[in-house]
Amino acid sequence: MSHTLILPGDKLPVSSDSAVIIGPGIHNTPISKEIIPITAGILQLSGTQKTIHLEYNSRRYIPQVNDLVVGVVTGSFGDVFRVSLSDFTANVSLSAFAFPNATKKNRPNLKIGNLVYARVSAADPIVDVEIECMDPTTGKDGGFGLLEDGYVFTVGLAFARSLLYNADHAVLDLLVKRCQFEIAIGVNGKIWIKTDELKHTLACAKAIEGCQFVQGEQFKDVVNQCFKDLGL
Amino acid sequence: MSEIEASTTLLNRVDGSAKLQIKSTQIICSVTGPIEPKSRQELPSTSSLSVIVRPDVGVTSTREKNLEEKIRVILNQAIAGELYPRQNIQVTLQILGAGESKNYTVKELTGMVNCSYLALIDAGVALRFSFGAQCFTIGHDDVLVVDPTGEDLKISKSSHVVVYDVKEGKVDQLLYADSLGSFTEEQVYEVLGKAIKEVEGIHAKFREIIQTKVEKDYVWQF
Amino acid sequence: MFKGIEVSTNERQFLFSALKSNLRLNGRQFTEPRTPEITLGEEYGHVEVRLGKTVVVARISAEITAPFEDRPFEGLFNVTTEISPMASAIFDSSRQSDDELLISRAVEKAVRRSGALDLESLCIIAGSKCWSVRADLHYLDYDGGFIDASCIAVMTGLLHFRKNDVTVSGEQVIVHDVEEREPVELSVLHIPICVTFAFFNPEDIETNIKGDGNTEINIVDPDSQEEALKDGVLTVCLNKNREVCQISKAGGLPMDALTLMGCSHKAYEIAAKVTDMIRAIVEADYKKRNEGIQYKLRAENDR
Amino acid sequence: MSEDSNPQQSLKLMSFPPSVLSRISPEISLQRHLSIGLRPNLRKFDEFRDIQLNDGGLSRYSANNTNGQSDVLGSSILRSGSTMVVCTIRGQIVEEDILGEAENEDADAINAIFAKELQDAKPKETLKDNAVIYPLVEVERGRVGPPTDEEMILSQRIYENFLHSGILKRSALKVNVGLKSVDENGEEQILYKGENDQFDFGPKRMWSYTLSAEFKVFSRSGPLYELLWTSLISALRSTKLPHAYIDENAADIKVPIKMRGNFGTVREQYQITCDANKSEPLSLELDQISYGTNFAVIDIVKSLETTLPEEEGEEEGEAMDVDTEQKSVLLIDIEGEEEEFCAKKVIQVSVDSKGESLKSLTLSGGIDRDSLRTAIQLAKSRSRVLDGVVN
Repeated sequence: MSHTLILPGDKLPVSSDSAVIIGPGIHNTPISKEIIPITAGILQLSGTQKTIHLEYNSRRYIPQVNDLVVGVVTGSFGDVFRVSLSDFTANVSLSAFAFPNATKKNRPNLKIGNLVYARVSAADPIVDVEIECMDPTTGKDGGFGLLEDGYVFTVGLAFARSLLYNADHAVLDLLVKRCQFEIAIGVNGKIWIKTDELKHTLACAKAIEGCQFVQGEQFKDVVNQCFKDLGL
Repeated sequence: MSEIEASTTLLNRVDGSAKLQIKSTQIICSVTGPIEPKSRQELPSTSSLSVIVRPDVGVTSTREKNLEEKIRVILNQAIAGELYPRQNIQVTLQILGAGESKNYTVKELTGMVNCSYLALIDAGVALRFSFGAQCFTIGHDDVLVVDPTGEDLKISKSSHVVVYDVKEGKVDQLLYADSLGSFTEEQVYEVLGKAIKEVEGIHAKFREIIQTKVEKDYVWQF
Repeated sequence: MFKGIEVSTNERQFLFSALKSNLRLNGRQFTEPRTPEITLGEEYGHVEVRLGKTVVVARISAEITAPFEDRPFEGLFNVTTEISPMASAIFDSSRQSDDELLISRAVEKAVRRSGALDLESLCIIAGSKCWSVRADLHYLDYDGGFIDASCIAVMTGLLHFRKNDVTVSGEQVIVHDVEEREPVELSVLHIPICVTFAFFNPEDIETNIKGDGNTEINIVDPDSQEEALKDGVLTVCLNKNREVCQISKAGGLPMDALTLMGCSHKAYEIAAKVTDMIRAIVEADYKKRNEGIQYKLRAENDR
Repeated sequence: MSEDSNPQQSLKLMSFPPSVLSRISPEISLQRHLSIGLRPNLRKFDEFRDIQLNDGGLSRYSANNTNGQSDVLGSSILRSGSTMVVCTIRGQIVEEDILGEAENEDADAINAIFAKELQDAKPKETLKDNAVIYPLVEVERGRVGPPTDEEMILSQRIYENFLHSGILKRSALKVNVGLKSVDENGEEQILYKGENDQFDFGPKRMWSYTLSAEFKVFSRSGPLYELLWTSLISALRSTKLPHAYIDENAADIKVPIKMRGNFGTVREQYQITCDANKSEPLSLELDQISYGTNFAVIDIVKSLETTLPEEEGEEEGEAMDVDTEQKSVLLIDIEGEEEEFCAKKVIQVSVDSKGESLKSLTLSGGIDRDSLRTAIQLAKSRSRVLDGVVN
């Protein structure tokens, strides 16, 4: 991975004639049709230069289709639940029918304050964002749905992405060695974790939170310290 | 070149923050957004921008309102608002040290523009380009002073703030300029010309600061 | 309680079960406050107080004005506590929320109405000239304990602040520049310190009426998470002379008198420690400044 | 959802009368006008609005004043296009603080110690002698309420520019306090310094006027700053300051008081009365007077003509790219909704009355050097013209 830092206004190594797929941090301006970087991040080019995006950390989550998210139910209107994905942003919609086997009679029983793990199914900035709690290809739950008990906490978005998309992330590997846990990682920065014991849950949460501020080789120390602090 | 000291990601409850010190002027800036706007702020096709300026000493007055408007004009040009329709971006600027008397606003304005650039970057708010600001005074002896002190301002004949946008490390367009006092047309061109190098220098400094920030953000990768 | 922030039931229940097993999520003991980090600025009366992640800055300033007509012998002292969205977007800039109002009132009562600053010493010419001292509080980051941190910041600021020396000759008031005459300190009569407690009732709301089975939990110096989930709050403001200046308990869980006494005793220990800390820091800074001056004078003489 | 119908088919072409279009899509309306060499207000690109000025007869000193008891010291009424600005100047007498700076013995002692440092005498502060004025702007909008952001910003800009302009010196606001006394014959007499050499009355206190300027704007139709400034200059030029005196009988009274165990004396405030007859014109630094002009730089989008409406342009990106060669025009004296809304590039410049030295300059939105040069030239000649109108 190359470490080219790009700032807004910098030139991108793409030619405007060839087709290119742009990702986060890159914008195609509406009038002049230029491809420009719109934030500061590390340049990510695919080998063939067909895709380009910037890797950058932020705290404000902006929904994109197919994102996996953890949200809090804040209310329900008719057949739609309102769900908060991050503080101060508009709530998103979760249809009561966007659950496996849901019918008019068989409504999912969600209460205000419940946590759900869901997938973003529509994310047009002009209209309400929609999420759903099932795998659209199979109609099964696919791991989505209500998250019971456990603890939820927040990390930086870049760290959440790396936890979610690296199945063998060093932090999770270290935690597995200490205890068994269930985890749901949302790219909106919210992470839900549940173990059999309260202290384990807390230790895991603190460890994950702590690891985003240290180098990879220190993960082990952070995890050990978090367990030690709780007398584990 | 002015001695800028700055750091980012200091505050925990906002999406982006930066603190900046140029001489005795010290500013801290926070950015929250895009968030849900109040209904009166909502714009159908672009983001709305609310700027709050708070003085270090004393109550908020029309002086701060005027500064808010100037900053809003500058930041609105830079933020790619079309990406966040019906959303609000909240920029709060707290002056911790003014570095100039209440009769002037040049050092504060310069510091606030530079500080808000870093905070917007930290928050990941989409910007069309980078930008930077520098201030100048011209004394009664017609000598141009770059990045004046509060004392320089007091004895100056005119004061100037210049904001340029920066593309590919080079100054591209004049975003904003504000001059007050008594000065000639030639002096305006002199200031505008001199500011090009200054802003490019400031931008290079910002690149270093942002490099540090990105390294810190991704520390767990190394 | 805070607008815009949604707390999940999971988080609430987890916190409650942790408290039941004698555990705070931030790793502190129930009676363990955060130690304030106090930094003094270059200018007199510029103080930054950090309480965990909470950051509060106080700026003290003074100017000469006319006193109130009905109080010709007294100077003026004002505290501004406007919380900007910088601390958190829960603090709306255009409208003061109830939480913000409670914080403002508590700080006002603690430092102004408790008579911490000797107003009569601010009088220059009775009825026509006096000092007006203002404390501007800037809330930069929020993680609970705004009242406690504000109080420490203002009191440290008042102790640290020096106002210009003045000479009264007849009807004229001559203000001496700092370069010309050593500025003078304010007359601070006592140092009120606020300590906040949060109460939790981990049982059902219905078991609110207490008897022997009182399972209520109280903790010192709640952080933002604990503040958001608390069932009741108590702020005790007292000084090192064991004088209680203010007790503020706005709604929430009812509490019995013994708990109140217990909290006050705990608060005293904390206040005494913080007071010593403030004094030490201000003194150290004063010493450092004086050394600087002496060094400067000596350098002048050598030439 | 989109499978049901093709949205393209249901699009119908709509047409609007110009007055409606200007509100729905000011950009298109403006571009259409500019493309035929006209502005929406039918002025030429470099044509100013006429300005008419008079003193409105509101001041107590104006020739056709109908209200002798008015507390207004100076006034002006400005008409420009459909906009009307009423500016009134009021005054107040306040006691001046004598603080610092005053000579004293300590200073001498310290001077001796730090003689070297003081040798490089501090250069004079530019703003030290400049007086301020307290503006209050009110733009009539058919309802009452707290001041809008625009009103506050205008007030602040006038305040700042006035302070930095040096049009009014603090010395011009000093009150020459007279003394009212009763002579042997029982006749009242008011003595002023300068009128009588023997006159030697003087409390050590000093008084001066503070002036406030109140602006009322009717039917706003564009940026206001320049109009307000011109009306202020005109009102100040008509302003007269009344003489003021102290009644001999009321002067210097000490009142002992006791309060809460404290003893002391409270000095009675002097009763200052304004002379109903005598006044002096406010002395202004005429060569510092300046006038402002605003300009908008509007980019002409040629392709707009061919690819209307906008949305189509978005759909067929090709069409937009064909002809986007942009040319910009400089519009003088922004007026009307379309111009104000579309003016993202604005030049505001104040030039002194001789058309030489610049007093303030604000550029926003990517101004090119050529437009700036032209704008400054035009502003200079405009300033000379306005000076003629004000005089």
